[in-house]
Amino acid sequence: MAARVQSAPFDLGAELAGFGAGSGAVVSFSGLVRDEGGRLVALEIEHYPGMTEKALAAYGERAAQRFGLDDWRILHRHGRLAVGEPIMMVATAARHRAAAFQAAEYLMDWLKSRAPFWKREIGPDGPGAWVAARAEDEDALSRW
Amino acid sequence: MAARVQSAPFDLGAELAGFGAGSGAVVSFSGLVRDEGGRLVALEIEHYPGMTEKALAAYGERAAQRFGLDDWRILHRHGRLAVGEPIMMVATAARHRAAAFQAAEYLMDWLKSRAPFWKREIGPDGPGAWVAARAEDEDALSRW
Amino acid sequence: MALDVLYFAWLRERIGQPRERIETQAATVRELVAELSAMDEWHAAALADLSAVRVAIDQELAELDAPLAGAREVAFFPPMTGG
Amino acid sequence: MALDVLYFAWLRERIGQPRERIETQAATVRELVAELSAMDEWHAAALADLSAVRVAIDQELAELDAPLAGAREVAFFPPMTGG
Repeated sequence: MAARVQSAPFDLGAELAGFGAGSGAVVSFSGLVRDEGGRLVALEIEHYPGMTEKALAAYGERAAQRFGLDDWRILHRHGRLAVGEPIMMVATAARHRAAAFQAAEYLMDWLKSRAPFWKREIGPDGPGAWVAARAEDEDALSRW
Repeated sequence: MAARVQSAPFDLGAELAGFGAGSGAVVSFSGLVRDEGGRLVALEIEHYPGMTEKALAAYGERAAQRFGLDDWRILHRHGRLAVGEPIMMVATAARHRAAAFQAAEYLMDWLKSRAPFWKREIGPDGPGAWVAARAEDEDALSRW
Repeated sequence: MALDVLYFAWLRERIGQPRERIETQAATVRELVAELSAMDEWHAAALADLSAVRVAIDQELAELDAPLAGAREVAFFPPMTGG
Repeated sequence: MALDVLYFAWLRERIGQPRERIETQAATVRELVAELSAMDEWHAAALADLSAVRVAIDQELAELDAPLAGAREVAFFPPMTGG
């Protein structure tokens, strides 16, 4: 049961080692920086120190209650992230797979549209556009 | 793009190392042996050598086509598995999270009810009951 | 024709063997079940409730009324419990 | 009352600073936006289209008509793009 915000890279495998022990079903999601057909060399991720940690912990606790999780973990990076690097991960552990899957999707939908992070593209020539919010991400929240 | 059946344990973290490189969204599911309130010390998993490998590969390829996956992996163990050990895993990689989540759930629904594995409980006093198929697992297939 | 017939999980236990080779003229799985059930009480008991039995022909899931023409291997087993 | 006002992402860039401390009598976020917009053209430009602006009061997401009584920190930023 932990939310973490950090600039350092993380290793998904290491984060999942021992996670969900005693539980039956473990789901993980991780997001990686895509190169967008060569347009990107990195992402710069800004966040709101203080609010971010509180928001992630609140979403995690809400998911744990709603889906009866045995355990959960949220990790999100900020700063400059090169193409191919992991941006963030969530992991959920529950007795059965349906709860673990639903909780992971719920967490992702909330993180995408309600956690205070903003992505900016860094191209070969330097900083480019701020990534626009996707209507699908906003719509995804309405299912919960 | 690989399906594997083995009796040896596996390490989820090691299996996911480098998985989905170049993709944007990676989802993994892993199933672990629960102790069922102390009733179990292990599971014994029987399978149908030959058919199992073909079935897993077929489900993987079907998911890749249907959800446009960049990569997928299925690993399922057989033999005697102690409480807490990993039973199986699936991993999916796609451009966006919706496809990666859906493909992982699709694979799990097919594996649960259509891959030729049978679980038997091993209690403190030796082999016990064969695990009965759950109606929810059969129902889950109808959504695809 | 000669068929390899395989059994898994509790069907294997009730019948007492994991596989057997038989000679049959059965046209469908259902006809094969009738022949097997007539062999002895163990086959009969294992195959009594077909709602609890699944079938594969040459390692592909099949229905009870599927034709056996050309088949080399037929397997009977309970509903799967993988994952 | 004294308020810390924070800006993130392109709002921070357009306004030219990440935070400022202001004295205000604004009763709601919307009144605060009107005061800020009157300060200079950069504030006005950044806050012109409120449909593209999200707000947090004391690090909790809030609506434009939320009351500011007791607030110490108000933040303005674009729709979030985490995950």
